[in-house]
Amino acid sequence: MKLELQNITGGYLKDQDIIRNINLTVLPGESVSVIGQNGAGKSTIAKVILGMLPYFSGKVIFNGTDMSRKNTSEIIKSGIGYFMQGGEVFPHLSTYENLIMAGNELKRKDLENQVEKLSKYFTFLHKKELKKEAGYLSGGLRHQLALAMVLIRNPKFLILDEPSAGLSPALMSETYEILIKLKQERKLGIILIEQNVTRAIEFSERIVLIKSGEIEENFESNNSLSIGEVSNLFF
Amino acid sequence: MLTQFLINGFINGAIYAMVALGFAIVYNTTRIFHIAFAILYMIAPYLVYSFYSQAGYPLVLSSVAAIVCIVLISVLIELIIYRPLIKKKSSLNVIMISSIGLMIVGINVIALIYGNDTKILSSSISNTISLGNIIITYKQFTQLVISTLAISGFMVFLKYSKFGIKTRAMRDNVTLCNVFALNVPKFRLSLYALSGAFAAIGGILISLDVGMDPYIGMPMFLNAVVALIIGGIGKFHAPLFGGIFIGLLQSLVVWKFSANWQDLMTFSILIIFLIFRPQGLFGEKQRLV
Amino acid sequence: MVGLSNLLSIGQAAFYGIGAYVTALALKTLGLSFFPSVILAIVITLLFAIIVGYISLKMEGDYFILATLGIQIIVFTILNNWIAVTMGPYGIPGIPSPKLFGYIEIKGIESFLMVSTAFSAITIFFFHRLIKSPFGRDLKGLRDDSISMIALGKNITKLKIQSFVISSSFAAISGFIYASYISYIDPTSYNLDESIFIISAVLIGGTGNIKGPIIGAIFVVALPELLRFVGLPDSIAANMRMIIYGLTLVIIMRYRSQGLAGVYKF
Amino acid sequence: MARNILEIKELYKSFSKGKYGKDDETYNLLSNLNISIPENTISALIGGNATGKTTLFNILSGFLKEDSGNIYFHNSKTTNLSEIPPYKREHLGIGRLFQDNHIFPTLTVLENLIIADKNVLKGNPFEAIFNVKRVKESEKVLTQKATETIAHLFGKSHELLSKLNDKASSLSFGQKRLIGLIRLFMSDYKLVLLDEPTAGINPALNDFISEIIKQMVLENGMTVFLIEHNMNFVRKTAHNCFFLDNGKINMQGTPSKVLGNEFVQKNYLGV
Repeated sequence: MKLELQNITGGYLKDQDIIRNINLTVLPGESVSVIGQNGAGKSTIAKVILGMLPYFSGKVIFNGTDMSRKNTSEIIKSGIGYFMQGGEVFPHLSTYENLIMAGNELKRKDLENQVEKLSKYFTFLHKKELKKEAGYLSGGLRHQLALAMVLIRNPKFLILDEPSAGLSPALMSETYEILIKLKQERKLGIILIEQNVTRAIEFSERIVLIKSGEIEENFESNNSLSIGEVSNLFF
Repeated sequence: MLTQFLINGFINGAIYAMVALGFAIVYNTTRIFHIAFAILYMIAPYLVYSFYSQAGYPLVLSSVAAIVCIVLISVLIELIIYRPLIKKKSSLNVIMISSIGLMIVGINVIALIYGNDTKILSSSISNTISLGNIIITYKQFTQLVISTLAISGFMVFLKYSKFGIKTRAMRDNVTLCNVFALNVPKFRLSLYALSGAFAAIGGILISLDVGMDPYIGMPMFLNAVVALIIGGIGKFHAPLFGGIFIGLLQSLVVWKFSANWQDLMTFSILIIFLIFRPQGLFGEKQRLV
Repeated sequence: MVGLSNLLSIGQAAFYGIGAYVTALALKTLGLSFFPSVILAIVITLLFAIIVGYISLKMEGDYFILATLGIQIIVFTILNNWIAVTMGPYGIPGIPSPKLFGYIEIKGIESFLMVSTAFSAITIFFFHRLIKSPFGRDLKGLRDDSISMIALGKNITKLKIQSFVISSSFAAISGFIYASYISYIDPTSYNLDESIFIISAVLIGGTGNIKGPIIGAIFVVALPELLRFVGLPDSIAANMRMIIYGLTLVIIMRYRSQGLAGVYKF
Repeated sequence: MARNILEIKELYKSFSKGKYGKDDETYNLLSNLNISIPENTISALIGGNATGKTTLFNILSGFLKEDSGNIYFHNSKTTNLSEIPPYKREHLGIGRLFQDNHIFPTLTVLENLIIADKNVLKGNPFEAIFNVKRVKESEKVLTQKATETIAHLFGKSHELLSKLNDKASSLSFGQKRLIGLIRLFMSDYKLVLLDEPTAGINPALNDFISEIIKQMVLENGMTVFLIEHNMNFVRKTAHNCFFLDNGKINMQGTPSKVLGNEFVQKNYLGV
């Protein structure tokens, strides 16, 4: 499904818009990485799409429908999965309860099916960890749980806000292996917000560089810009 | 003698625990300092009084009807008072002050309708059950059974039902609930309904024994809040221990000194907890910032 | 003060009560005259406020409100039950009128009107000065952003305690006037309802300036007269009045959370 | 050779990663960090996201407590900051600009500038009642100082001067940040900590802010220690550059040397 941002200006308060004039189209099955400095407005774009922050002009169109007047839960129900920065889970719920909560409209049977399917990507779903309170999981597992929770709803489009931030390099690679596999097998449209430029380039077909709330560059990743060139954009 | 006091204290504590749980259902999930909860507790017995003593319906039926009414009022408070404020992004303080205003209105409306004097539901002296030299009245027995049933029923529900999982998820992280497509405003209504039911049951149970006046809500509310703080905010089993703790403590004060000093003890304990262990007996340390 | 420092204390009546009881005891039991009793009332309330301040001001938000609430109830319980000193629920009757400079007896409505007007004038003047002064600025700053205040080198604990203590000592003075005027006090005038009543008056008027609380007080005082004027019987009027206060509070929070004349929104 | 005004020695700070108070894992954000800031210079601290830059500033300001290590502040005498409560560090001459807008919205612009003063009341609120004249005098002096500072920094016709009595909340985002900067000129600071002075400001103003910061050092004798993500800005402004990585300073030197280093670039971009 296609996601379109048309000329979005938005942020917390009216006179303090964090992002300005954002135009971005993500085609079905396409993956776009959003990179940029800390505080440039990357996460704001995600929150605006999801109706968690207001925008003052422009339109968000998903799958042909205007999402402007919808609240977060309706937007999520229309098939967008959102991985929140930091890999948030419900710490006092058990791992399995977290999954139930994530797919709270699913019937028990369907939920079990989904968990079964996901255990192909997430090995920990086979284990006994499911009864453990999520707050007690190790950082890496908690992160994977958060990702599994997003996927259990079987979304058609993913918005991933720094899915590997704060992970050790090994876990980071593991997370990306899962994501790449998912992308190939499920043909999802993806917006990936990522600090790590190399990962962003490896993962996505297209890169968008945000600077001070505006799109500075929008380029194909396969024409292989050298690290030097990208760092020139940054520095 | 001491055992008798402790038993009385335990039964009172069970009711505190139940009322505290009712408050915790709202406070833990929404962080609203829902003072109007006090009038829900107070109005319930008056409704029973109207249905039972005035209109002559059976006590059980009257109580059920009263509980239903209170549940409705509780939901309406959320719909009419709190929700518009939340939409306006008012601070929690503003919401609390509105709640105080509502409480003032509630108390005085009841005082206007029913008068300031104490009303009693039944004046008959209750039969008693004796176990050795411990005496429990039927009313106390009813209080104990119903509050225990209500509390344990809720605990089971909280642990095993989807509703329970959602409630605990709301306590943990409301934003994340949104992200998983929970209709938060709608879900809050059911939390208020449940909370109202607990308040109503508590109010009716206590009034069986000692009757009612328009001002009973606040002291009970305060006991419930203290129970919650002592147990630990954010934990659903906490008010249970907090409530029984206060109940027992108060009975000891009555035994050693007199009932007049109960509040002094309760609130000194509150302040001691606030100073030395604000997270309560079972709470986790809250991170600043 | 509530508004300036954003400290919503539900314990104001406790200070008011302590002021009144100290006055009563000073005038009646100790037989002191005007100035010594005022000073005694203020000093004792002040000491109490400092202790309470140290305990409660370390807490934030709901915890602070709860702590002041707890102290309110503790004070009430003591006033109500320490029969040897306070005569418990019976109250202290026959408090003698204070004597100014040893011979002018302040008695009767006129002279009390004068005294309380004088006190109100002084209070208003005092607060006006304070709000306009750098101290008032500091309190506003504290309200807006306490982290910045620390970064600017301000001792915020001290500031909070200062403001808390000052407002409490004014409560003590009001207690003094009330006790010596009515010449009878009992604990019910100093219970939680009274504290909530004071808070509502402040919030209805609005906070952050001197105008707000005055307008709040006028509203609170004028309303019963208005109801009498409309012709409601006294038995209903008392409750009616409270219902109107409550509703006003709800409505003001919805549409104008800074109060009728105040500056700060909560 | 300029002496050092600030010396950070073997500083450690770890956080528990169990976000919810469950201390299952801790990780060392700062481990064995050493920095010396020479007096009368501009030093920039750079490093990737969440490498602990703001944490370090918060430790220096006293809002966070270090696990171990020492921070020495050399003014007329040497002070070990660990023992000093946050508000007293300002009295020693350490100023701070926060990353987000920490401004007092309900105060006027002028009040926002003069609030830092502590001499008027000397901590006694009753001064304002009983010593009206003296208070008024010193307020006048402060007002004048504020006006002069703005005029000196931005010119006599800057629009802030006409907005002195407006509520600070009415200012634009960029203007609010400027207020934070101007406020640092109002006290006699020796060391100022600037957390991303250009964040959220119209890029066209960057050069201007760079000039203001240089002025702090050249005219007011301050030492500047700043965090910055805008590398161009660092190049133009700073004398020294410190690259924070893995909890310690991995490279230091002139901005062109540090920023030109391939290792730094790769690490910063997360290669």
